[in-house]
Amino acid sequence: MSAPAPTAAAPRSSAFGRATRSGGLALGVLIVVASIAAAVAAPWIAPFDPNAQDVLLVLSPPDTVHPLGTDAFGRDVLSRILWGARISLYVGFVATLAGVVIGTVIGVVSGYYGGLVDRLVVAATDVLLSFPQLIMGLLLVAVLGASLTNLIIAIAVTAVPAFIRMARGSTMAMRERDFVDACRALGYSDMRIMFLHVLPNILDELVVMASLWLATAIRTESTLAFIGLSVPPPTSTWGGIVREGFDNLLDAPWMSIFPSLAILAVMIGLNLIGDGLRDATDPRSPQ
Amino acid sequence: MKRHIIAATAAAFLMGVALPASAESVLTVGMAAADIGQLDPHRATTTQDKPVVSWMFNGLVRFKPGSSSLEELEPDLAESWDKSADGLTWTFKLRKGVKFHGDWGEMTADDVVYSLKRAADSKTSSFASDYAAVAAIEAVDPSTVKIVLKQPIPALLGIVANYHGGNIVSKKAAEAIGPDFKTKPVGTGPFALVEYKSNESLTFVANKAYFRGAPKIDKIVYRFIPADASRDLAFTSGELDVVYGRQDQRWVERFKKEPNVVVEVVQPSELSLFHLNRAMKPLDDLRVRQAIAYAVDSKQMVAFKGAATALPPVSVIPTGYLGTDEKAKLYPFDPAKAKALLAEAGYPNGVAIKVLQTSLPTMLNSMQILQAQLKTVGIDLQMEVVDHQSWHAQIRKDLSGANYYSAARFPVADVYLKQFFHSSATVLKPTAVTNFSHCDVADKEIDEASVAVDPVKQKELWYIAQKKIIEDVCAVPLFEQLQVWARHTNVDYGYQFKGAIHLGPVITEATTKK
Amino acid sequence: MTAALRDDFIPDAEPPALVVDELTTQIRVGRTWYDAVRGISFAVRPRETLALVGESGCGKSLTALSVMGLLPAGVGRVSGGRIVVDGVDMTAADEPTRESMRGDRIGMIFQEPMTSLNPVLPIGFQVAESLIQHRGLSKKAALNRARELLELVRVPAAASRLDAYPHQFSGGMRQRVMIALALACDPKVLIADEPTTALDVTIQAQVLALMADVQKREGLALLLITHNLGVVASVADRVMVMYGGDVVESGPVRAFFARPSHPYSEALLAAMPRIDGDTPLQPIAGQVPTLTQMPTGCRFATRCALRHDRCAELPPLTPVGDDPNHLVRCWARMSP
Amino acid sequence: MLRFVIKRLILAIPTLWAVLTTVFVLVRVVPGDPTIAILGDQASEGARAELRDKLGLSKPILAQYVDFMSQILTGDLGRSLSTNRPIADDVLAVLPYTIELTLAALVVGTVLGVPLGVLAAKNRNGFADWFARIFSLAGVSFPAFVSGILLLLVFAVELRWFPVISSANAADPVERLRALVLPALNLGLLMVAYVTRVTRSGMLKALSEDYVRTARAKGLPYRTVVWRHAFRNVLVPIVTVVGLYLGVLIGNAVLTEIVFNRPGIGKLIVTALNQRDYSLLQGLMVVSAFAIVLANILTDLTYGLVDPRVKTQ
Repeated sequence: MSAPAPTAAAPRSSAFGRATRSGGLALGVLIVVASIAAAVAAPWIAPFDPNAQDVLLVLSPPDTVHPLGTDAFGRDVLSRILWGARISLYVGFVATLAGVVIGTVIGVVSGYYGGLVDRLVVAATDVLLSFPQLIMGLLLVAVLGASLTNLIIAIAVTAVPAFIRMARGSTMAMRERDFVDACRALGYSDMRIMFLHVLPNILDELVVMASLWLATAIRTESTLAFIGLSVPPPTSTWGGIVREGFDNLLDAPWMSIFPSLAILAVMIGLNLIGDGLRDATDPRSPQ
Repeated sequence: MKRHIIAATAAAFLMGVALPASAESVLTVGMAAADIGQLDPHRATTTQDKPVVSWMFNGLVRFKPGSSSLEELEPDLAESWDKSADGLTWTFKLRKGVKFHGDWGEMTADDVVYSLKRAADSKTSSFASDYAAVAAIEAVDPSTVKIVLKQPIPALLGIVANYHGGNIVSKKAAEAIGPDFKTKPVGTGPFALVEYKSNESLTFVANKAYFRGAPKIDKIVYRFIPADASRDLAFTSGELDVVYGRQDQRWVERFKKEPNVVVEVVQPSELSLFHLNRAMKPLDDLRVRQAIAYAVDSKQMVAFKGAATALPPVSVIPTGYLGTDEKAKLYPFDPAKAKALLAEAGYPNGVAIKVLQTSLPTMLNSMQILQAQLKTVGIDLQMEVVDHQSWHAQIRKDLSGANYYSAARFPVADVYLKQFFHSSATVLKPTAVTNFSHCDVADKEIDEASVAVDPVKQKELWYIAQKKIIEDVCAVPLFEQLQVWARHTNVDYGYQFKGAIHLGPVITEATTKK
Repeated sequence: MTAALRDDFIPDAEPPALVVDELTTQIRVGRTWYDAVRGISFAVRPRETLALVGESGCGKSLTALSVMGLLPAGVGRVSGGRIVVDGVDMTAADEPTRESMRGDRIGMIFQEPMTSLNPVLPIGFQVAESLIQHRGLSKKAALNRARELLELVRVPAAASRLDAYPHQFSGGMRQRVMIALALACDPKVLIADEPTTALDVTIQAQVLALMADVQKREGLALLLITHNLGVVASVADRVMVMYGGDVVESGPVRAFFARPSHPYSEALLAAMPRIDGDTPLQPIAGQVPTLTQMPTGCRFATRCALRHDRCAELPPLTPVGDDPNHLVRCWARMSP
Repeated sequence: MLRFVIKRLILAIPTLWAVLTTVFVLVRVVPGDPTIAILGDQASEGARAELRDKLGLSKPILAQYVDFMSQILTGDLGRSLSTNRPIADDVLAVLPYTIELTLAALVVGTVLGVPLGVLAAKNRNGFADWFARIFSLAGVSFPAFVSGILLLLVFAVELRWFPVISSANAADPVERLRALVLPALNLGLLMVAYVTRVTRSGMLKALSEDYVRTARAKGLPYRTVVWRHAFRNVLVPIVTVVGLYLGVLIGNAVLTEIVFNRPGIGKLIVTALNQRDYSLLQGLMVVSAFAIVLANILTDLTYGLVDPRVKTQ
């Protein structure tokens, strides 16, 4: 139902109330946009040089000068989180995008053609899924080393099978529908049918899943940092800060906790977006 | 093997259930490692291997418990010894009635000969090069062993001490058990290994027949706890009696504040060196190497690490080794000079050095400090971070522009110099060990010193070697770190714990837990 | 004065099993509540069938859900009026009381037999469930009774199919199961919301006949919701036409078909296919306005050929001719 | 059913083979070899070359592959390069720990996630909904190594309810169970968010279904409607997620195993890789991949139990 401006004046509710009732999506967008803005503006809003070490300030607890404390090198944690957002969000977005594009293309082709191609794709997906992500990450660091690109690869590789499965399933369902037959009858090429007709129909679902996967990707970065797959120093990432903080967790818990909270905030934002998009595309939900 | 595990598990089960905890004295030790490296004493080189080897084995002589000094060697399996006037023939009188663990019988000269020959063979030992000067090892009679040298060596007693190759194994056991000896070592020490659980623990029981008397501790559980925080928590909660400490000021301070805890910071120190690859651009230029030496502020490094556990370096060999010479002056911290040298070398706008770096957090952390220091003079240390084994492999293939390496060695200058700065140890050679810098400026002095009979002359040669290496900047010493261990006050090692040649406390027959 | 009170169609009347009095049901759109059912009133006596007729969106299903107390929370609410089932005022009752009424004294059959049964529970249990709930029967006794009920609605081999799942049944069979389910506790009132719409025509007739049969046997008051005037003609005693939440016409079936009086009723009849099939079908022009755009007066005005100025004001229900039981809500058709 | 399982196992053989081959190739592409781990860093290059010969690592890679595959085909996982112990022994020693941790974490994840999801769905956009969603996300936002230490700090060190060293008293069943609580909680947190999400959206969908209205029309209390009618229908997606996580948890158990000092397949894999113990690593990967295959089969069998429409032929 489309709702024009209601005639009865709605009571002004609190921002939270408004957001929770109908604006989960808006709140989610707000959080994510704010994070991106913080990342972009890091050079101007970060109070300190994120890499400036100070031996006198090693592991100093949060105070007015360093609101989130300092790390084992006396670096300002807030500045490192702000700068780290750039890498962490970038890694998350690029890895998810790569996973979505590769996974979807393979999934759609596999689901559309079926047959031998499909079997091979399914088998390859099974093999990929048989490698636990951390083990895969470990192997990648060992084979390729720890770098931004390899971090992205390690995360994207886990997203690919998930998107293959989804796109393949939806395409197979779509293939049975009349309009695909109609397209064939009109003599459209397979390419055209797949990417101009089938793909747009599964796009809703893809976008929802991608938003949730992005949240996972941002979190995964910290896990991979633990096994040594991160961005070489001194560049900071959220996962890297959490990992460095782990070594001093009992002396300086703020180092791990603040970046974890940043990850939590973005995850909440992305999940709200995911839920909001799902609700928007789900005809059952009220409004 | 399977039967062994089942039996051991059953035994553990019975012990756990049948015996109330108070009935036996169990010492639990926490170690910062995922697993044991090697239990074979002739292969054991890692920090986690050495302490346990010292609990299981004896040498002909031993480092006094709690000491890491060669000056304080005392009789162990040998009761006495003589050396010929030329210093080439040594005769050891063995203690009688010493029993190996289990049913492997009495220790005799045969075992000693077998063990030392085993230690001298690179197929069975990682320390074969230490015995290069040994011409013959013979059993004169069941309680007498004779060692003949080709040439004098700096510290013969050192290579027959309870350290590395000097540990005496049971010949019968080693021959009978074969390749499995590495997980079922048999020695004469106060404790015998009964169980090894991968990634988890080693369990030792007291050797009641130990020749110095039955140990007062009944059992030792040596736990592998790689995560610092959980190891610390296990110690705080009382689940560990003794714990490997972090080489870190804050760690020491935190545990010193806890009640009933004793923190001990002991020798030997590990020296962190930044080896500069003299065969690769831009460090093939002495001026650039010197610039790095001037740019390093080791005082600040020590400040970051904390004065309680870190020391400024004195040379390219760790403090306190036989032959370490503090007269060989290191470069002072002088960033202006560093910049000037860089400009002179043709890099007025700075220079980038690509280095391979392990992802191990502690080493990565030290590199971050160095990276920031070098950056202030315009040297951009670009790290390619790889996993630890890849790093080990790749630095040995001469792929890194410079290399951060931290090590403690047998406390004689000879070993450190030969492994890190002698051209024969240069990477890529068949004789390669850990000379990453392609250093070759002091070969002559190192070789001469190792066969010098006169100790004064020997020390003089080592001094010159260190001076040359420093001047040529094969490596820049960064800082030294001491070993840190903590115990609850109810544990008494039975001696003053001041030095740990085995990198950890030796648990002896005298060690008690109340 | 309410329609219910004036409605004494059956002279020797038993008291009505269901009384709905001035019921107003609202639906929330955005943050505003809109009237979707406006003050409707009716009563159904035992053995009587009242048909509620209208296009989708006219408020007939909402009326049924209001009676059942099953309006989706937060989206729909009863904002005025009274609903009395078998003497119990449902609007004043608390939720536990309403729960105890539902499935016991008032049952409901839904439109979609394919989705109205739980796919993961066995048929027998689904029928037996309300007996366990309301009658406190043991599971075994309830299943035994469920078998009888399934036999009553002529599910073949009922005993062996108690353990079957809905997906093993055809649509018609499922609707029989739904009827058995609704009848399990011998309710006084049965609401059937488009019970046959989703079924094949041949099955429709069977199911309708079954319902009528059961109704007479059990003495049920039946509120039949349908858009199908053919069904109304064949089974209903009285009919009530709804449009935009208002009752626009009500009366005995015979009188209604003889003299449909509201322009909307006429249009409905004209749109109905006939067996004789001479007259061409006439679809109703325009669409039901959305809830947010309802005219304030007569809600049919936007689509009505007889529209004039007074239609901006809601006309009252007035008798058609001199029949006190046949009422219409139209300025144009009001008796002078 | 047995036929189904056997068929699935046979179908899994190519997958296992591909996993094995991939691991075989990968670990040989990886720089480094077991010699540093075995000989230490003071051994000369020559000694290491000798050891490589002895371990057969200087043979052509194809020959090594043939050796390896023929050994696997005889059902022998071989011996560890660094300890020389039979790999099967090492695996059997840690497998019970892995199984108990994984299953316990699944239980934790399900027991926490499902009620949270149901609660959230019942109170859509209400306080409970927000609490459930944020709480469950907090569980995954903190990496396992951080959350693990925080759990230990509170429950093991401050409150002393549980031991820090999870494997210390493994012989005593009660102690062993007690020691399992925190690790299971920590690992289970990983899946709570996802289970909550799937349960919530499944419940939202189910609660709007016609059969729920039917159930309410029967006069069933809302609780019964929610759990018996709506929730039963959400079991299929929940089982899917739980099954999926069976595999995920086996791999992600590593961090929990490290922090809580538990032995396990994951930790052993990491050690094997760190020591370049090729044979141990390969053996463990076979076991791990096989476990994931089994988990998938188990999931499919469970579908048949929770959804009468699914028949496991």
